[in-house]
Amino acid sequence: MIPNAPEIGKLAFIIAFWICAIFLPVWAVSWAVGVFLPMIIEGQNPGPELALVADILRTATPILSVLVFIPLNAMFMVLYERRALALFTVRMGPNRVGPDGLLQTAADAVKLLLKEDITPRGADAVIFTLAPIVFFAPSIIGILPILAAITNNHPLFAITNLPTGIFFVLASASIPLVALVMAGWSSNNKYSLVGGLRAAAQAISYEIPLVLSLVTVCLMAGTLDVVKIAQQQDGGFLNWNILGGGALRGLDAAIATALKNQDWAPVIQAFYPYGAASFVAAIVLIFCSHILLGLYLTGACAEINRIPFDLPEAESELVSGYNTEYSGMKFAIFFLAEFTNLFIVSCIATVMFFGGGDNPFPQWFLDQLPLAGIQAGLGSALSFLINDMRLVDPDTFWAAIWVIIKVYSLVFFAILIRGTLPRFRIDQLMDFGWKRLVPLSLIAFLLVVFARVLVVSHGY
Amino acid sequence: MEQYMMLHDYVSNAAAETALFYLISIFAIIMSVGVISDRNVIRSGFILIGVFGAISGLFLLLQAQFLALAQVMIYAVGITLVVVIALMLTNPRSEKDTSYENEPVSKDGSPISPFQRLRLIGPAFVGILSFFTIYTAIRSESWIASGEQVSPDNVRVLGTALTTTYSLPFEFASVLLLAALIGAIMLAKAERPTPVIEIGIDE
Amino acid sequence: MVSDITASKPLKTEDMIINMGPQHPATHGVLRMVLTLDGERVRHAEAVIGHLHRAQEWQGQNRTWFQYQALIDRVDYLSGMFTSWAMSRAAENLEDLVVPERAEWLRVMVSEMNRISSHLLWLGTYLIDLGAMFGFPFYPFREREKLLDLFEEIAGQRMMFNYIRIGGVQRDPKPEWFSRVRAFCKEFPDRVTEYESIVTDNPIFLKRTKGIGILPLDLAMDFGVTGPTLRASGNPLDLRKTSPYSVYPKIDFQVHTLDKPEGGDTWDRYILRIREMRESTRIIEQCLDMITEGPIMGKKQIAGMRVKAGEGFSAIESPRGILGCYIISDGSDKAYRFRWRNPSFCNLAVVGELLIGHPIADIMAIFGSVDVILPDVDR
Amino acid sequence: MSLQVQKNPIMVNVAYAGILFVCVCGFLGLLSNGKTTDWAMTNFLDLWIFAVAIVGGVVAISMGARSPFIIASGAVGIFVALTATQDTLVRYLSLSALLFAIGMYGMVKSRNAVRVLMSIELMLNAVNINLIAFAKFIDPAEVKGQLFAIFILTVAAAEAAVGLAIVLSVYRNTSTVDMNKFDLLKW
Repeated sequence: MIPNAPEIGKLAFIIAFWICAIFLPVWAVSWAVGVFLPMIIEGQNPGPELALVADILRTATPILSVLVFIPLNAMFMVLYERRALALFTVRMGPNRVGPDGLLQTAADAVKLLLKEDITPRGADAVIFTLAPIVFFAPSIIGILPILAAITNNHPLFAITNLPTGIFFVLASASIPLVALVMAGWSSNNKYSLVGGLRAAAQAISYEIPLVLSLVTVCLMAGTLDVVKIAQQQDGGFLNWNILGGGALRGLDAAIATALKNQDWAPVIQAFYPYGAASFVAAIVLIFCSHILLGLYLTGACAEINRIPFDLPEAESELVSGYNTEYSGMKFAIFFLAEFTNLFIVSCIATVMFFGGGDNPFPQWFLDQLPLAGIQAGLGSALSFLINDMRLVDPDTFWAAIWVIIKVYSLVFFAILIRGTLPRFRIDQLMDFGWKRLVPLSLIAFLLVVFARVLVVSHGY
Repeated sequence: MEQYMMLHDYVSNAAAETALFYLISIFAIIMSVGVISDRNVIRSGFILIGVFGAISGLFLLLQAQFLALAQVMIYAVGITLVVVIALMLTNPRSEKDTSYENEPVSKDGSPISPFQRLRLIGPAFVGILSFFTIYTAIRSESWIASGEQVSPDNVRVLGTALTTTYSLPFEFASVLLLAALIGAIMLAKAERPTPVIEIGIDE
Repeated sequence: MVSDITASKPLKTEDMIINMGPQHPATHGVLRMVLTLDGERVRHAEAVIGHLHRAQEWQGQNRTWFQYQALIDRVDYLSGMFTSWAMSRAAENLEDLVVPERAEWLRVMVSEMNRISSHLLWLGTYLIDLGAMFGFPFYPFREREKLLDLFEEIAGQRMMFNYIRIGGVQRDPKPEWFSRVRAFCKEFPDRVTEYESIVTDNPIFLKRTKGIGILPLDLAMDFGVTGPTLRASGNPLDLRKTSPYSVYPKIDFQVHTLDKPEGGDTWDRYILRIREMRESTRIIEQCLDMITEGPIMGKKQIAGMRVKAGEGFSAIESPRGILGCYIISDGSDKAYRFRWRNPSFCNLAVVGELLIGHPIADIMAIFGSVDVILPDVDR
Repeated sequence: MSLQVQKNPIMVNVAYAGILFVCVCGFLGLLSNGKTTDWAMTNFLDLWIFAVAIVGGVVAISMGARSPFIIASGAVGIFVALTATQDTLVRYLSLSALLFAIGMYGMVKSRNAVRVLMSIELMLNAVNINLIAFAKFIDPAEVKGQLFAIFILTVAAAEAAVGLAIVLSVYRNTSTVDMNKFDLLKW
């Protein structure tokens, strides 16, 4: 019997409540703006102007849904983190506002918005004001290519499907660093300055393993396009990049063939053409992709300044680092951006390593289950919603469900890390980054380059 | 991808593109003037990041997506480093001495003689002259624009070119970077600590 | 230290003078440190104290004995039993008063419990200093909470006990209390093992603490450092053994010390406190076995209580080191002169030396490991 | 400080402007000498724009306006006036030329070595605009201009690294980043 089962139950309740509270509005907004309004507009024999309006509405859907999503999500993540940490550290956590603390962060947000906005004397007011914006804007922009990937390339979100996908995300992820230096320098506070400089040093060091790990995954996949990367991994966990970037695709196909009582040896031969060398290469690929995931998570933790890499805002040394002098709305923006970044980082990991919106069950396993009948029944029952109102797109719906599960599990993992580890010291952090992670990422890169040609995997 | 192409059509719409171009370029010009004339070198570093952001916006307009992103990635980090080093090298106490580098004022406060003034106008003359020269060169050539469109997926074209036709310069570039890296490390490395003779304080 | 200061400076950078505190979140109250930094390294550190000065000694001269007994816990609010014990012993030495044996047993027991609770709080806050911000620190607080409940049961207060009085102890606990203490002692070593399993071999923790803030023995002796901080540097000075008082001679316990020629680092100070907690548990268990029946108070507790004229001194081993109390009485109901020898004050003095050459991040690792209580410093 | 600037006679400045204008025109004449392009001979609009801008700038300086203002408004004005009637490629090229000129101005003028480095970065980026504009308008099939831009980015990165290292080591020896004080070959 788990000793703190009631606490876990309450946490689960909070998660369920808030996920509904986040995604129902997002869903409603995207449907209303992207489907319903254009449908009405186009239903009345529109001229070219009205058609253009409808097009613009459709085009604006992703950004609108992101704008609805981000504040709600940050509210949830703060509460999630606080309650989960309380669970790890034998405390209660926020439990007063609303039923069982459900609305705590909403109240906090209102409080922050009403607080006085202070610009310290001697601060460079323009840069001081710009810093939170520069910190926050890239998170909105950077999430866009991921949107297409996690909604299974739904037509409404397909506009965000850029050919440079992951590169776009990485580029926008490198901008917040500037904001941190700006905030640190313009605050006219020595602690802030040191925090800003630390942020610069740390982000530059950890960007290398981060980018190298993702580049290696792109190398496995043979494309930068996140949608393509996500689609490659369809068909169960054996195809996911975490298992060698498709190194086990042959196994998947062989099992499917064997289940159909056919000869599976040629399938194996087709996927692993070099015999034993291919199998060794497949094992190397699986090993490397695990290392890559570790490198990515470490680098990402450092990029978004979470414990054990939260040196730029180390509370016991630098008071609060770069955001010491911030209050009110500006601080709220910093806070919002931090949690949004955590979400984005988990999203990228989901898409790049865990198959995006793919369900973990292999196709041959699903074929054993009597799902087709259920699907057909549900499809005809909900036909009005699906086909006429276009309220639900079944593929996107299931993709979203799986993405939510994966992403928030990764967030939970990040919280667990935060709840366990002490903080590095800055020189140890640099050592760790440059002497361990960078060589490791280079080695993984080389191994993947060589191992990949021996196995027929995603990139082919 | 279809919708991307649609948006692409919107942006390529001549009027929209012109408007965007002027918006971005005027922003870039003002920002770059800010870079060279702001008294605080750190702030001008931050402004420089704005310039580069604007320039990468222009790259996006020119459908060079990869380069726009590379620009952001390299310069966001690179210029921040410049700023940080400027921060290290700026002595707050002596900042006042250098802050008047933009003002045409003689040291003792007397009116500036025409010759001194000419010296101060010198840089402006160089700037104007260089613009004029280049502009003249541009206008004295008739450009034949190709009617084709750039394919939106030109990352592949770039990658192919870099690894086939241009692989030698690519390798040279990497050698150059390595050399620069080593050189920079050698230059910036701390000198070997000179032995300090401890005198005076005894335990 | 000289070599640290004069180490070659490759880039001529400006030294930065920074005020750490008194409102800094990690200075344990209201310490202010004036740091001269070269980059992130400390070149000079000076502790500015006195922000919490409450004139405790002067108050002792202007309150009656009875009133002052209630105030004395505030000198070191984390180990109130020890301060009141030191004062009581000083007065008892002055009067040659014999304390009933059961009271002595109880004193040893509650003060060892208090030592555990103080160390537990130190452990939690120390981990917070190291940046384990929300994770582990609350586990020690869980056990500390149980101890505080036990204290509340016998003294009516969770931190300001006023339990040990001149001549004995205030109240005789019920038999159930003893069984609850025994239950705690039974479960507590497992809990310590639990902390150790998370902390002691944690690679980041080891990186942050091993070889940091090495305190050589002679430096420690020069500055008058006592307590676990001194013992971690190799000197087994523990008044419970070296000049035994109360019923400690009857108890079988061990003074832990780390014999390191170069001096103890912060990790040594951590592990020493962990071992002391286990040792204190052993002491409490022995007390529970050996406690005798009898009276608990050897002096009448009245508002106008007087102590006869003369001088009295007592020194006991508090969680932070040697706690000394010196009293001059003129026979009236107030003391003529009070003087405290506080361990935190002497231990804080050495921190400035330890910090030199360390980066900012280590300030908290070192300062925290010395375990300084600011009210104890300022009095 | 600016009061003293105001005291200067306007006529001196106008004289400077005249000298400058003559120099520029002479230079132009040199450039277009012997060429049969349509521009230098026929289209004097651009020249007038320049003249007006320069004279206006000098007058504004003599009236005591702050120089960044003048440079910014002058640059924007010249840019818009020159390119309003041109086709797109020339617009991009002109912008690149303008940014290059501003970078050149900053490089010549600055005394702070770090700012000189920034100006050089600005100039390199101006060149990149050129190349990418060419890539789009002249060679859209195999965007060679973009390739060259990549190499320029590389060179810029190398330049920044080495330049900063040099500045750092100069600062280490002289405790200053003032370009005017670097005139020693040995220290």
